[in-house]
Amino acid sequence: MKIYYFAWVRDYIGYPYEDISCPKTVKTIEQLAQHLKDQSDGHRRAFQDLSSIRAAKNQKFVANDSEVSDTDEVAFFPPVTGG
Amino acid sequence: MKIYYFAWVRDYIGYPYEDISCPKTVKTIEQLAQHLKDQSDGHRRAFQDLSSIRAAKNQKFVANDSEVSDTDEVAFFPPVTGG
Amino acid sequence: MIKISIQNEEFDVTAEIKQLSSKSIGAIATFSGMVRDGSKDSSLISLTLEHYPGMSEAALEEIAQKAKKEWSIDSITIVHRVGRLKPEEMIVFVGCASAHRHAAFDGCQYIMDYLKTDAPFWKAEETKDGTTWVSERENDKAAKRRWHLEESN
Amino acid sequence: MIKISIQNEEFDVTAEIKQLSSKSIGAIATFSGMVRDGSKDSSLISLTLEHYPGMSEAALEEIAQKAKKEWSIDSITIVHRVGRLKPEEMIVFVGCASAHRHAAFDGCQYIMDYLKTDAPFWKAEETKDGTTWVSERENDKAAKRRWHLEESN
Repeated sequence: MKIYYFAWVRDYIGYPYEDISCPKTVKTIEQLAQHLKDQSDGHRRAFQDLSSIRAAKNQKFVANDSEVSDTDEVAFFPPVTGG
Repeated sequence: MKIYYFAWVRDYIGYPYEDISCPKTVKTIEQLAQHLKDQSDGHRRAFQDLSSIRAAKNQKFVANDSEVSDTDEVAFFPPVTGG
Repeated sequence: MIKISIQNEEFDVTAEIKQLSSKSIGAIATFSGMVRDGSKDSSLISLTLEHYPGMSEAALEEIAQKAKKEWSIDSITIVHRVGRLKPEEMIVFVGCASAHRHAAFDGCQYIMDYLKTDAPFWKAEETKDGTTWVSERENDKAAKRRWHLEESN
Repeated sequence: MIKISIQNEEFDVTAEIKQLSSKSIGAIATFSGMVRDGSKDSSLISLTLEHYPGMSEAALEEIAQKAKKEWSIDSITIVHRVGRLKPEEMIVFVGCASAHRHAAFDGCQYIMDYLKTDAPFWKAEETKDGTTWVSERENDKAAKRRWHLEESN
């Protein structure tokens, strides 16, 4: 699964992109975040408070309970602050 | 009294400005318009329907019953259509 | 800062926006009104804008002052062109600069609504059939009244 | 016509407005958002804008399409800059062209309100004390909700 990070989520994790294979127990965005949280100290800090993180699946904003599969492009980032 | 005309009011009257001495019976904008109406055929056409004319006294919009005196600058024109 | 200009010449919108800008400005809302050919047969040749010199500048200044008082606006520019203009040429430009965008938008709209009813300008349309003075629009009177309603709420 | 551009380069607002113009256009409303130093001690050095390439273009396109559907708008231009910008530089430009001014104003405001909450851009502020990511503003969420209310009326 292709995963992108932006803004401070990327700063904590240390890189903007990773391609991972998820265990079959990971079926939603929230489960994916919980799984990623254990990958490193950086991931732990990035995913510490899930309420402060937003997610996109295949470049559309999605809710935490949205289903994900290995062919999806997923992104995690803070609430947007453009304009 | 200095009197200015704009847009089709001026077109009917034929000139943009006149300086006139009013009879003492002319005390309001409406009385002034009625007085001017008799000056020429052009004036008559211009002041035919007073409801379609607006007035300014000393460069401020005023109502028909506003008082006027010989030292005022008065203007008659159609409703504005700028912008 | 309030800048009012009534002129025949074209002007540069980018330069006007730059002038409105400063360190405390986060938002600039602008409005540009163009000569539009609203006829069915595209027969508009030109639009001639006439004004009441002296009163027109004072009227625009007063409208801008009211907008500054009503919202948190730093700078306002109003440019109104007069004389003979061709289709697609700019007639009027209003720019409002503020720290925040809603004040800039509201101020700009307020100025346009009042300008349409309270500033002494008149338009004459030239087509192949001759020149006729444009009539006042009921819509414009209604647009201005809307602000009165909000004030009394 | 809808034009979306995400770029680091500066651009010419006058040229953008000219592009929006055509014979059927009477009104162009624009919004320009600038880098504003909101700090008390004028300590902002730069703002860095990051985006999610691909998704950001699609998000702006979708917002513009919705605005065109909601109001009678002929043309929309959205330019959003990314990368490192200095105080007073332009971050975002939105232009809406319509036959009439209220559609142009409403469309422009709607696009800005949705852009603030639905387009994947992030700002980081650089001061002498370091660089920090800007937090989301509750105001912006409220500004967007306002349109939902109007839709359900």
